[in-house]
Amino acid sequence: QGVTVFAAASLKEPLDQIALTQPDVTVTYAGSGTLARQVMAGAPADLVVLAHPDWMDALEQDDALLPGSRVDLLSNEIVLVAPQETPALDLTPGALTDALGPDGRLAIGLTASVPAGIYGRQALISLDLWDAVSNRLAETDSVRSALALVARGEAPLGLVYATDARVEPTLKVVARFPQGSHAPILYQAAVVRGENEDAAQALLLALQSPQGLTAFVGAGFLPAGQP
Amino acid sequence: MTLGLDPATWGAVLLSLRIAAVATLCSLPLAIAVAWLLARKQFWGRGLLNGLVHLPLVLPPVVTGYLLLILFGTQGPIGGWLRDTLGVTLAFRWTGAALAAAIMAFPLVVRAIRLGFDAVDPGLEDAAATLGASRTRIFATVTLPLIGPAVLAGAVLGFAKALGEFGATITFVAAIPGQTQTIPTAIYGLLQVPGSDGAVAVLVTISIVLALGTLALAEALSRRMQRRIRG
Amino acid sequence: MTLGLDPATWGAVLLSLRIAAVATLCSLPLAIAVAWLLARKQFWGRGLLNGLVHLPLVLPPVVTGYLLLILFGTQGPIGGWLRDTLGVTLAFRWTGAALAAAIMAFPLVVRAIRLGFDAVDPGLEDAAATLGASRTRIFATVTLPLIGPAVLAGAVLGFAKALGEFGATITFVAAIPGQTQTIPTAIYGLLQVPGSDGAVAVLVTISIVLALGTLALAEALSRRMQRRIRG
Amino acid sequence: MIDVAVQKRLGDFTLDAQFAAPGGITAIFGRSGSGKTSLINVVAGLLRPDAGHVRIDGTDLTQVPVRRRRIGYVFQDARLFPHLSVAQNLAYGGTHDRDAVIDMLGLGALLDRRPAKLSGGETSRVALGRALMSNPQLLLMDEPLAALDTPRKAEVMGYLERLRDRSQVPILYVSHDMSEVARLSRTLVIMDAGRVVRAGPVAEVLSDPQAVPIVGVRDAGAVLTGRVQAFDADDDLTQVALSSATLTLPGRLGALGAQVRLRVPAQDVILSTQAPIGISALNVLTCRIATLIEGQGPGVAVSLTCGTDRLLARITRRSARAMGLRVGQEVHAILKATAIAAADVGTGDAP
Amino acid sequence: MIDVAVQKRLGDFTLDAQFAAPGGITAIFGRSGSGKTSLINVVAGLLRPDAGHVRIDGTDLTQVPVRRRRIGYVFQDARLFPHLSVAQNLAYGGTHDRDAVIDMLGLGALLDRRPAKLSGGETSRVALGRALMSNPQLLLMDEPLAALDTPRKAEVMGYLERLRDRSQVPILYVSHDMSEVARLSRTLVIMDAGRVVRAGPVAEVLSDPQAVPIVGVRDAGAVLTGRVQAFDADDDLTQVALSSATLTLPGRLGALGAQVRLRVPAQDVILSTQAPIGISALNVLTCRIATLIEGQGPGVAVSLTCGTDRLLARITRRSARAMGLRVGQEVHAILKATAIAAADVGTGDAP
Ligand SMILES: Nc1ncnc2c1ncn2[C@@H]1O[C@H](COP(=O)(O)OP(=O)(O)OP(=O)(O)O)[C@@H](O)[C@H]1O
Ligand SMILES: Nc1ncnc2c1ncn2[C@@H]1O[C@H](COP(=O)(O)OP(=O)(O)OP(=O)(O)O)[C@@H](O)[C@H]1O
Ligand code: MOO
Ligand SMILES: [Mg+2]
Ligand SMILES: [Mg+2]
Repeated sequence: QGVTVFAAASLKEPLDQIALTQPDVTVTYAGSGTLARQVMAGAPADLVVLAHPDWMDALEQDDALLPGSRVDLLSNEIVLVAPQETPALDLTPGALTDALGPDGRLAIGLTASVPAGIYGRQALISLDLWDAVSNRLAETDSVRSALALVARGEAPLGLVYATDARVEPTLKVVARFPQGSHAPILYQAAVVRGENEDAAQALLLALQSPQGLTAFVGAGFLPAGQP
Repeated sequence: MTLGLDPATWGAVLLSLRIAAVATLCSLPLAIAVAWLLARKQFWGRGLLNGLVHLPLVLPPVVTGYLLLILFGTQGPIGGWLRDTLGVTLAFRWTGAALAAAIMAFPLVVRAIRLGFDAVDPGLEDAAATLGASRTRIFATVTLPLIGPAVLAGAVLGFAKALGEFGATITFVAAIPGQTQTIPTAIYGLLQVPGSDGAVAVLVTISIVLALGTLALAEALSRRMQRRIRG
Repeated sequence: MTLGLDPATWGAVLLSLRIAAVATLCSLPLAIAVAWLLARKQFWGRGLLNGLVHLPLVLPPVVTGYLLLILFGTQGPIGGWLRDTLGVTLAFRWTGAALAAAIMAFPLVVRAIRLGFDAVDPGLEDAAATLGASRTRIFATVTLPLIGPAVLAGAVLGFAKALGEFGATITFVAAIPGQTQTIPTAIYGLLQVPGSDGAVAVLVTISIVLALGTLALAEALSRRMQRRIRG
Repeated sequence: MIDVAVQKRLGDFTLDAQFAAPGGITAIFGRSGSGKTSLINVVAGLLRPDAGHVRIDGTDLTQVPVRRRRIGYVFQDARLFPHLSVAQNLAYGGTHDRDAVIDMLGLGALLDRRPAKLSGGETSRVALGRALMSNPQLLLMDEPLAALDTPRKAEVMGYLERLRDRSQVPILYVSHDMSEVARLSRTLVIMDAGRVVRAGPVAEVLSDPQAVPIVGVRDAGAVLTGRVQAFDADDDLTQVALSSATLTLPGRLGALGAQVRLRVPAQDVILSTQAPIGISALNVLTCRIATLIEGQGPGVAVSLTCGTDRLLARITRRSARAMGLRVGQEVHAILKATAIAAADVGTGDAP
Repeated sequence: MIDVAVQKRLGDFTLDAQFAAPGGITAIFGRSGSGKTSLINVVAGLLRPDAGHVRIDGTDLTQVPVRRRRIGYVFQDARLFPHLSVAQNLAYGGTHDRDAVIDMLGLGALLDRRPAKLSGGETSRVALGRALMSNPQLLLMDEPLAALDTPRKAEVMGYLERLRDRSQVPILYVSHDMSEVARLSRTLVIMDAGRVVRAGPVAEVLSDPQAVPIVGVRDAGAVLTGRVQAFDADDDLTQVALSSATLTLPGRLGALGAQVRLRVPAQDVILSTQAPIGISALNVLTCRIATLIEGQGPGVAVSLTCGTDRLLARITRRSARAMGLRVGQEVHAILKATAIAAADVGTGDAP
């Protein structure tokens, strides 16, 4: 019997690569919240990989996970992106508002619910930038949409993961948020209770193996616990 | 015969067609019945039924998806009952995708058919009754043929909506490749991958071609029906 | 008068209503025109127009949102033209949300109205012509009143869809409180947060109430129209 | 036996009609808007009466659903099924007497056509055919012949007469045309403003000089019943025996011994105090004046007894004066043979 | 002046009609399905002819769009706007002569009603009123009176006569009813199977014994034109001078000197070789037999010359033989005064 993985959508590229090297793995992608709710509703997932620990907590409370199988898998960085010609930016209120211009907006995932938005909000607050930009945000349902807004020139700045920033050749990273400015960005994985726990556990080990990590790192992710 | 598409994409296309077709055909009889009730009958709860039918239109699709998950999931009251008595599981199966598509399309189909009922001259049904036809026969031989174009219009709308349904589907049955991954959920997945614009374009083109094909077919059918009715 | 809702939610409710109303009302004339073309005219590109109209139904909403971004964004061909000549910006404005809602609702509205055109007896338009009425007058005084119920049905469908639209809207104009954050966006956000089911329930209830109210109003109006026409 | 007594409010209009009729064809006559269609809609069950009953041949139909009433209703507005061919429309309620009906109504060439492509008269013929082929126990006809040309009308009337005589189907027949009414019907029901103002045997109502204002000056007249006595094939003339005389009428009117009904409109009767000679009118009856009623206007209604037959004549007041007509006087009534031609001669069904 | 020559294929049916008419009312007569409605649809511009032209009073309408043709079309199927009240329907094309039209058609009480709540006759009256009130330059009427009762028919015919005389509007009038045709129209166009088989002045066509088979036995007859000479108020009788004699007719038929038209159906004329005496018929004309034509069946069509007037009589062959009728013989034609009553008397518009 094959293994079914429910994984955060942002992992699609490297996970698909790894899946090709494994026997009989099916990966299903969606937003972390959606996946978690589905697992709670009895989805046929054997392994979950989510983009935010909160939903992992919810799964654990629901007793849906194989105890002890939850691991920190990957980490990531949040950065500010802007069109190529934009100079690098200091993370100060003045520099930010200057870069936004009179009516430009900062594209960002929903700050209350999309993981990148949640981390971004924490960072902006801790760096005392929140008051300057909180009413200049354009919140989107996914990091991808935020990226698209900047790529299409609708927004002069976007707050996205470093992994996303790599893929738009027209954009460049103009600032990086220090790791301490927000809770650690953690992609966690766990085995779901069920008949396929062993195979899922094996796959999880494969993801954590050096070959597995190579694929993730190749896509711009950082190994977990490594700032 | 995969038209040069990779097997996964091709599978999503076939699955989408199957889901849309099943969703449309299976919901049609119920849609006709509901449209008839709403168009012709006054009863307690009529407004509520009308509201219920339209709900999937007003709610964000994700909410509909969650409601489906709660009701029809294996843990849900209806889902549990279906599993225990009929042995049918919907959640995370293509049948569930069809259910989601059908429910999302339902308001469109019902509305179109209801407009059809409103346009039928009751005098013709009276005439059939004087000729001794039972209610069933009147419905089958007079009303139904006369609302034919409206039913077709509803079916086309429903089919198109079912082909395009995304939010409720991905929430209720996820996007499991080969089992529940449809064209829209495949597009969604691709959108998450850097540099996959080409693949997205291919899938969008397929969607457009499917839509145009369906519409052309429906137009031809509809014209023939109209000609039958108008003479 | 916020019915005990917190101001942000209340703002989203009002905004949703405004966006849905503007989307419906502004797209109605165009929908009538397109429905008329599709129902009455044979021309080159008719099939294409029909396909184009239905596209938002078939494509995942996110794709429609991207396409809107490409076409109507400030850098897009239409968006740029609008900004340069009319001084109209859609990006991040409620007007953009209304555009997205209108486009997503368009196929539903057009279909309903088209069914209305199909049901009009051309003999009545002929009769008006013999009485000296110009084409415009015939349209305004005979055709339009007769398709009234269909237009209303289309408007209701469109309004409901516009109230529920989420995917294309958030992709095109993001969620900006007071400008583009509608009920569905708020619900979507809440759904992504563990343990926010109570807040979701409130918003869903509001949606349902809005839908029921709209439908009840529309039913009453429709019955009056039907009575006018049927006598 | 038809027994109808119904009340129904429709907006400002109130239908409050009752009548009884012995069967055969009952004509419902009345001005536009007098409630004829409403009345037969109640009989059909399409309009639910506020009060009252509808009984046909002893069966109370009031609570019977429409489809079980076994009626054939020829609607004033045809109501053909637009999506069915003529053949399918015809067969919808049954295929009773199919070929004869198709033949009589000249529908043979139209069978594959859809209703939208029919002319006005063709439409009403198909509607008529559809009702007839359903083999009804009660036929309701709302001006079924209004859109037909004269020769077709005559054919259909012949068919209805045969239907009435052969199958005993009671028929309610709405018409504005008194020659149809007089020829076909046994009972005449006259409606006005929702009420029945006169009902009775046709011959009686039409030849009642008192009824002239209700029936209308041009439509009043006697209906005589006679028996075919001889047929002269050379001259194509039929001899019909009345109680007091024998009439010679054009055409073959029926088998020997058959009963025929003749409508003699009051305005077509010429009176003469002397027996006329050298005249082309073949029929002269010797009668006695029963009543003389001066109406408004130039006319005088003269009711005559000729044997046991009753005749009504309408002549000018001036002539009446010049001829010195008075009750009890013997006069000669001149009827022109050709005036009582095919259309006014019906068969059987003595009132 | 109406000049129509059109061809049009409709499925299996081919319309190929041409006729010219001098104006006034042109009646189009023909069996059901003969192409009457199709013909006037072409004239209205609702049916595009495959070839041909339509010219009215010298203007070529063939390429003129429907709404500029200034036609008033009374459709066979009414076509009232269902969403408008009767008043709004009436006013849709204009409010010409509004009060008179509403009054004549008895529409006063219906103005606020919607078409769905009208009876059959009411519907056709509103359709008629709507066309009349649009003040058309050409009136097309497709069996406009078929659903009306006799008194209403007479009123409408009076109105049409006044309209024709006052405003010179040419009228194309489709009808199955020859008494309407004879009374109203100047030209008669007879159609059969899509073609015009006879067209000409009404009096000529109807009194042509050769045309009897086309017109129909019961409908053939003369149309006489006379002038009002005197009115006797006491007896309510009008004297009308013809070329050879003076007729006495019931009712007031017009002002002194006014022209009137009288339809005298062939079957209502009695011939006598001797001058009749003591008879109620007030009108006896002395005529000479012009032709004697034996048709099929029992009848003989006798065409008579009375002064410059022409009369047609239809009598039985047996009578003709008994009376020894032959061409050139002098006979007395007896016309019953009351038979030529209101409905058959028209005014003006000499053919
Ligand atoms: N669209 C059509 N296609 C085919 N045949 C048609 C069409 N329209 C009319 N016809 C046929 O053409 C013939 C003439 O029709 P039309 O309506 O002109 O007759 P009409 O003289 O007005 O008859 P009526 O007195 O019954 O109204 C009919 O036999 C009819 O069936
Ligand atoms: N639903 C209704 N509401 C109000 N008035 C109505 C309704 N239906 C019919 N009437 C009126 O009732 C009267 C009788 O109508 P009905 O159709 O029975 O007349 P009718 O005798 O058949 O006339 P016609 O010879 O013109 O067909 C008419 O004046 C009509 O306007
Ligand atoms: O109702 Mo949607 O926004 O097309 O899935
Ligand atoms: Mg009626
Ligand atoms: Mg016709």
